[in-house]
Amino acid sequence: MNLTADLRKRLETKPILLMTHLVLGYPSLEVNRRVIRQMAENGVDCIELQIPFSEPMADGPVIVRANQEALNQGIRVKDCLAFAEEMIREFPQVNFLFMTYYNILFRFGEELFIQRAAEMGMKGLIVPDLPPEEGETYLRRCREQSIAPIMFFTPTSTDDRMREVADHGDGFIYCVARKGVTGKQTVMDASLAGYLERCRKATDLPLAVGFGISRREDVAMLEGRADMAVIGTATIRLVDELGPDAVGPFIGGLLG
Amino acid sequence: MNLTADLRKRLETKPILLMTHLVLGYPSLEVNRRVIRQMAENGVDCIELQIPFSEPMADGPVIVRANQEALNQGIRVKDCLAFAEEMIREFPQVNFLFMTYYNILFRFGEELFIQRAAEMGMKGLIVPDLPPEEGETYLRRCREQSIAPIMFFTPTSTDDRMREVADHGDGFIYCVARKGVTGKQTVMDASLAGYLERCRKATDLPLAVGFGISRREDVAMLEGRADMAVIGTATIRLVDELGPDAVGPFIGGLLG
Amino acid sequence: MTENSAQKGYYGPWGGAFIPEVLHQTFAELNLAYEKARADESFWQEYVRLMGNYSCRPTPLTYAENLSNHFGGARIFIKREDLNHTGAHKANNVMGQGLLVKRMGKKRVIAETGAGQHGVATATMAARFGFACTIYMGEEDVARQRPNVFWMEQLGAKVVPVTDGSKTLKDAINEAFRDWVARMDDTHYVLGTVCGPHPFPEMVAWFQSIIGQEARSQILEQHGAMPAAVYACVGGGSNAMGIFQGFTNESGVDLVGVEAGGKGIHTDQHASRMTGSRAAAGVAQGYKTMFLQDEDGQMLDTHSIAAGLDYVGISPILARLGDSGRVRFEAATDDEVIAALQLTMRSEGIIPALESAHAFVQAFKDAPKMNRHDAIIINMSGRGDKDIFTIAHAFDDPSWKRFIIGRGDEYRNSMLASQKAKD
Amino acid sequence: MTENSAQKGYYGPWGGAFIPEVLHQTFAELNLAYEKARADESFWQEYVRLMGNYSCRPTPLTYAENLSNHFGGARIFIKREDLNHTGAHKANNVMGQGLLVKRMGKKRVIAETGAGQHGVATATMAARFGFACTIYMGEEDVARQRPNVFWMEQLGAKVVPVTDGSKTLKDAINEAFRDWVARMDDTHYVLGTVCGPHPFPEMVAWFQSIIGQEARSQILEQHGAMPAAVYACVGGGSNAMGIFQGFTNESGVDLVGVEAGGKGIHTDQHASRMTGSRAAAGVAQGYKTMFLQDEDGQMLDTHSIAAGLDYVGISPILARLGDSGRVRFEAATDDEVIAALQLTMRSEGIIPALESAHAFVQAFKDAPKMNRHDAIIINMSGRGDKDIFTIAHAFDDPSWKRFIIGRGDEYRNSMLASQKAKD
Ligand SMILES: Cc1ncc(COP(=O)(O)O)c(C=O)c1O
Ligand SMILES: Cc1ncc(COP(=O)(O)O)c(C=O)c1O
Repeated sequence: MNLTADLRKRLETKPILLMTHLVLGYPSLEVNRRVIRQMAENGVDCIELQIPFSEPMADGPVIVRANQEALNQGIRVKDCLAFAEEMIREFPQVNFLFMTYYNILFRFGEELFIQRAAEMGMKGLIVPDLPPEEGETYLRRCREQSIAPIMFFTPTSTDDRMREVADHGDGFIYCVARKGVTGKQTVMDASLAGYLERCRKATDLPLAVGFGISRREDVAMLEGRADMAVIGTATIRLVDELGPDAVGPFIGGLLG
Repeated sequence: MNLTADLRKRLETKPILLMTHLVLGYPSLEVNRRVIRQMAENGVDCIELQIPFSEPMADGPVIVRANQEALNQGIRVKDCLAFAEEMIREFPQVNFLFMTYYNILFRFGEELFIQRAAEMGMKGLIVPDLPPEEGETYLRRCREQSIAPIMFFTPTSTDDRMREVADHGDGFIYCVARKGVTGKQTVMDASLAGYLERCRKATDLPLAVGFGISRREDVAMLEGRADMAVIGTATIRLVDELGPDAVGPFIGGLLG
Repeated sequence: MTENSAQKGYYGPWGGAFIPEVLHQTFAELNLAYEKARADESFWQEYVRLMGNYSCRPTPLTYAENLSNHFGGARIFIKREDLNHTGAHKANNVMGQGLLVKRMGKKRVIAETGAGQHGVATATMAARFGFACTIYMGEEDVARQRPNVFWMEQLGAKVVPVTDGSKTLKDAINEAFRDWVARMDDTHYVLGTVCGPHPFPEMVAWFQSIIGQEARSQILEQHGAMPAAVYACVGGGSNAMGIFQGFTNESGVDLVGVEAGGKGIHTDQHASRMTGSRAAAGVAQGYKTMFLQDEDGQMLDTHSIAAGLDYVGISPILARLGDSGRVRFEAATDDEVIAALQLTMRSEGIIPALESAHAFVQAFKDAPKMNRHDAIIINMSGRGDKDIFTIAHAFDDPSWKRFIIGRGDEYRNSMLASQKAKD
Repeated sequence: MTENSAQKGYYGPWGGAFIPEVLHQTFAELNLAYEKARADESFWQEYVRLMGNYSCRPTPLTYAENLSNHFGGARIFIKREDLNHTGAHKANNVMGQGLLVKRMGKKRVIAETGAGQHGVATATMAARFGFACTIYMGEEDVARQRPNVFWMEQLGAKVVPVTDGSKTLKDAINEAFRDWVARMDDTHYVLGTVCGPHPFPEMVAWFQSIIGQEARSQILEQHGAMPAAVYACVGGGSNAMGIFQGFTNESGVDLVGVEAGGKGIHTDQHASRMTGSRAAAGVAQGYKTMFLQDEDGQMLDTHSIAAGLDYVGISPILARLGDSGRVRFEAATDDEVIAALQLTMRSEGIIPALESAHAFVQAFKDAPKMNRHDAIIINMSGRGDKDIFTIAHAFDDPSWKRFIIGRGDEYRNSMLASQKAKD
C-alpha cells in the first residue's frame, strides 16, 4: 500500500495521526533504537529518520546541534541506511521516511539512493532544500520506485504555488506552520487556521503540521484542521533531558 | 674693547684661544658656577652660556638632554640672565656670550634682550636658528648695542655665502667643522683643512672651530688654521662623569 | 535535479536554486526585481553614479613599474579595488544590492561574513540607506576578526556569533538563511559573493562587472592592447568574476583564478576547489558546485591564511569557466602569499589584502616568462591594513607582540580595578 | 627679524625660514627646484596624473543626505580624502614632494610623524619611488601607534623612536632636522604639513590645493552654487589649506578651521593655537607662528584625542588668514569628537579619522542654523579605521578589551614557551 493510502486508512479510525522525528546517530544509534521502539509501541504512524548533514540550513538550533553531534561521533550515510533497514524490518506497523538534505542523495547517487530506500521499504523522502524546480529527476525516480516525495506548503505559498507543488508530491504534504526554522512554538490563531484551510483546498493529499507540539492540547487543536501532527524537536529535547524511556509516556500522553 | 679686538689682543700672546660651553641650569646653577670658575681660572678666553630652550633643533643629544633637564628643574630665562650678570661681574677676564634659540629672545622682546645682555657686559650672542635673512632687526640692534652677533660658516657654505654672512657678523665666526649637529668627533683631514682655508679667505674676523675636542692634540691640530678652539659637549660629559672639579685640569691639559 | 543545463541560473551543470519552499515567493520577487533592474538602464547609471560619489570609482589601474622591472617580463598593472570605500571590492556588490533593496521597499538587511569585510561593507551600506542590519559571523571569526566586529557594531549593525558547525563562514551562511526564512517579508539577504542560489551568482557578478568594464578600457588606454593575462584570487569568486567579465570574450586573454593553497594542496589544510583533489560536485548552501566535502557529502574544514578565501564552495559560473578551460585555476600557499605581500609592499608602497596577495603570487610566477610588450593585470581586491592582526602575527613581529601584550595588561588591570571599585 | 612682511615666505608677520646656516644651501636648492616645478605646467600635470593613477583622485564629494536630514539645515557635503591611497590627504603632499625629490636627484627621504599617518604615507612614497627612508617618531607615539610603525617597517622604512623632549611630534621634527643637517646632500626632508621654514608652507599648500580645486568644481556641479561654509580640522593645517584654497577668493564662503579642544580650551589639555589663550607668537621649528608656549618661550605639552592634531604650532598661512578674519577658528573637544564620529558612522556609513571628526563637530553645530538651499563642505581628511586602538579605547568597548587581553596572553605564552625552549 502506498503511503497516502496507508494514512487514509489509519484516519478512518483515528481523529489525527502522529509523525515523530529523530536524528540518526544522535545521541547514538543505540538510543535511536530505543526511542523508535517507544514511538512504535505507542502508536506513532510515521517516523522521520534524519540523515545528518553538515549544513542543515533549514533546521533550528536543536536539530542543528543533533546533526553535528552525530557527525562528530562519526556516523556515516551507510550506517544510517543499514540502521533504517533494520528498523523498517522490526517495526512494520510504522511508516518510515528519510529526511535529509539533497547533497546526501547527490553524493550517494540520486538514483541509487532512491532505489536503496525503496528497496528497504522506506515510504517517503523529505528533502527540504530540493524544490520541485530542481527535482525533476528526483521526482521521476521517486515515482518509478513508488516512494513518496514529500512536498512542502508554507505560509508564504500562494494558492497557485500550493497546487503546483502538490502536483509533484505524494504521501502527504508537509505544511510548515510558520515562517522560520524548526523548533519554535506557534499558537493556533486565525491566521494559522486560515492557512490550513488554504492548504486543504489546494490538495487531496493528507496534511501534516507541526509547530512545537509538546502537549495533548496542541495535538487536539489540530484535529479537524490537519491529518497528522508532527512532533519535531520535542522528542529530542525529551531524550536529552529524561532519556529514551520518557518517549513512550510522552507520545501516549499526546494522544490523550 | 669690543670682542674682535679683545680676541686679536689675546692672540698676540697665545697660539690659539679657547671657548667653552655650558647649559645654564644643568645640572644646576650651583654646579655651573663652580664649572665657570674652573674654566676662568684655567685661562679660558670665551664662555658660551646656553639658555635652555625646549626645541634645541641644532644641538646633538648630549646638549639636548642638558637643555631638557635644566627646564625640567624649572630654570627660567630671568634666572639665566641674573646668573650671567653675576658671572660677568665675577670673571671680568672672560668674554661671555649667550647661546640660545631665537624664540627665547623673541618672547623676551628682541630689543629688550639685546639691551639687557649688552648692559650686563655680555660680549656676543650666538643664535643658531637666526640666519641673517631673518635677523635684520636683530643685527641692527646688536650693532647699536655693540654686542657681537656671532655668524656661522659651514662646510656647505659657498665662498660668496661666507663673505655675505661675515659682513653681518662681528666678534668671531663660528666655523661649523662638519655637517651634522654638535657633539660628534671629526678628524683633521684635507677636506677640513681646505674648508678652514676657505673660511680664512672669506673674512678677517677670528675663526672659532670645534669638533669634539677633548685632548691636547685636538687643540694643537687647530693652531695656525683657526683662532679659537671650541669645547662643546666634552665639558658637559666630564662634569656628568667626574664632577665640576675635573674641569680645571681638563682645560689646563688642553693648552699643554 | 534538472538535466537541462540551459535553464536560468545554470552554468553547465552548476548553479541552480536549491532553496526551501518557504523562500519560493521571496526568490520569485527577488528575481523579478533583479530582472527589472537589469533591464532598466537607469538602474545601472544610478549604480555607477553612487559608486562614483560614495566610493571612488572608477578605481585606478596602477602601473607597477618597480615590480615589472624586478621580474623583467610582462608589464604589471594593478587594478585598485583597495581604494573602494571600506577597502575592498565587496563595496560594489553591497551598494548594488542596497539600491535593489530600496527598490523592493525592504527595510532590513542581513549578511554572512567570514573575514568581516563583507560584513563591514553591508553594515556601511545599511547605515547609508537607513536599513536595519544583522550580520552573521562564525564565532571563531568573531574572535579572530574583532576589529571588523567593532566597526560593524559602530556602524549600527547587530553582529550575531554563529556557534554551529565549524563556526566559520559556511555556518554563517546557513544561519543567515535561517534568519531569512523567518523574516523574508521585510528582509533581504545580501549574499557576499557570486555563490548561493540563483539569482545571486548572476546578480553579484553583474554588480562586480564594473571592475572589468573599467579595467578593460583602462588597459587599452594605458597599454594600447589587451592584456596577456588577468589574475584574481578566488574565494567565492566575486572579485574574479568582476574583473574577468571585462575580458571573457577576448580569447587571447589568459584568465587566472588563484585559490587558497593554505599549507599546500597536498595537505588537508587548504581551500582549493578547482585545484587539488579534495573537492567534488555537490549541492549545499542553495546551489550546485564543486565543494570541499567527504565521500558522504559532508563539508570539510578548510584553511587559508586569508579569511576571505576560507570557504568550501566556489561560484558556479567560475566552476563552469574552469571546466571549459576559459579560466585557469592555480593555488597559492600561505608562505608564498606572505612573500608576495612583502615584495609588493617594498616595491610599490601598496599593501594588498591577504586574499588579494594570492593573485599576486601567480602573477609573479608567470610575469618573468612573458615579454615586455605583454601586459598583465592583477586584481587587488582589497587593502591589507585590515589584516594587521593576521599579518603582524604571520610575520612574527616581536614589537607588535609586545605592544599587544602591553595593551592587554593595561586593559586587564583597569578592568580588575573597576571590578574592585564595584565590590 | 625683518619687518618687511611682503618678503617671500611671509604671510603678514608669520612664516619665514629660521634655519641653521648649514641648511642655507639646501634650502636655496630646494627653493630653486620648487620654483622651477611650480613654473612648469607639466610638473603639475604629472602630479595630477600620478595622483589619479596611484591614489584615486579626484576623490569624491559625497552628499550626506542622512546627516543633512538629521540636522534639517544646510545640505552637507563631505570631501572624501579618506579614499586616498594610505587613507588620508597626507598622500597628496608626499607624492608631490616625491616627484620633486626625483627631480632633485636625491635618493633618501626622511620625515617626522606623530600619528604615523604622514610616516606611512612617506614610507609608501619612498617604496614607490625607490628612495631610502627614515621616519622619526616620538617614542610615546611609537608606543601608541604600533600598527602604523609596523606598516612603515614593512614598507621598508627605518623608524627611529625619538626620546627627547615630550617624545612626540615636535620632537620628531627637531630630530628630522638634525638628520637633515648631517645628510642634506643625498636627503630630502619631507615635511608633513604646511609648517616649517619656507618653502614648506607654500609648497605643501600647493600640493594640497588639489583638494580645493576638485571640491570647488564638484560643489558647483552638485549644488550649482558656492557653499556657505567649508570646514576642516587644523593640526599643522595642510588639509585645511588644501581645501580652503578652492574658496579663499569667494568672500561669501565661511572658511572654518577646527582645532583640537582636547579636554576643553579652558583646561591646559588641548592643542588650540588660534582659539583659547595659551598660544602666542613665537619662532620654533624653523618658522614664526602662534605657538602654545609659556612666558619664556618654552613649548607646552599639548593634548588631543587625535594624534594628528596634537601639535604646538600652526601654519603661518592659516595664522595670517585667521588674523585677517578670512578663516574662522573654532575648537572641538574630545567628547564632542566622539559624539560626531558616532553620528557620522551610523548615519552615513562613513568613518572619519579622529582628526577629521573635529571638522564634523563644528559643521554639525552650524548646519542646523542654515537653510536647505545652503551647502556646506566638510573636509574628511582621513579614514578612522587607522584609529581603531584609540577609538575602541575611547568607546571603552569591553569586547575589544577582552580581545586584546586574549591576544596578549597568547603572545606572552608563546614567547615564554619559545624562551624556555631556548634555555
Ligand atoms: C579583500 C578580499 N578579497 C577577496 C575575497 C574573496 O571573495 P571573492 O572571491 O568573492 O572575491 C574577500 C572576501 O572576504 C576579500 O575580503
Ligand atoms: C587624517 C588626518 N587629518 C588631519 C591631520 C592634521 O594635519 P593637517 O592639519 O596638516 O591636515 C592629520 C595629521 O596626521 C591626519 O592624519
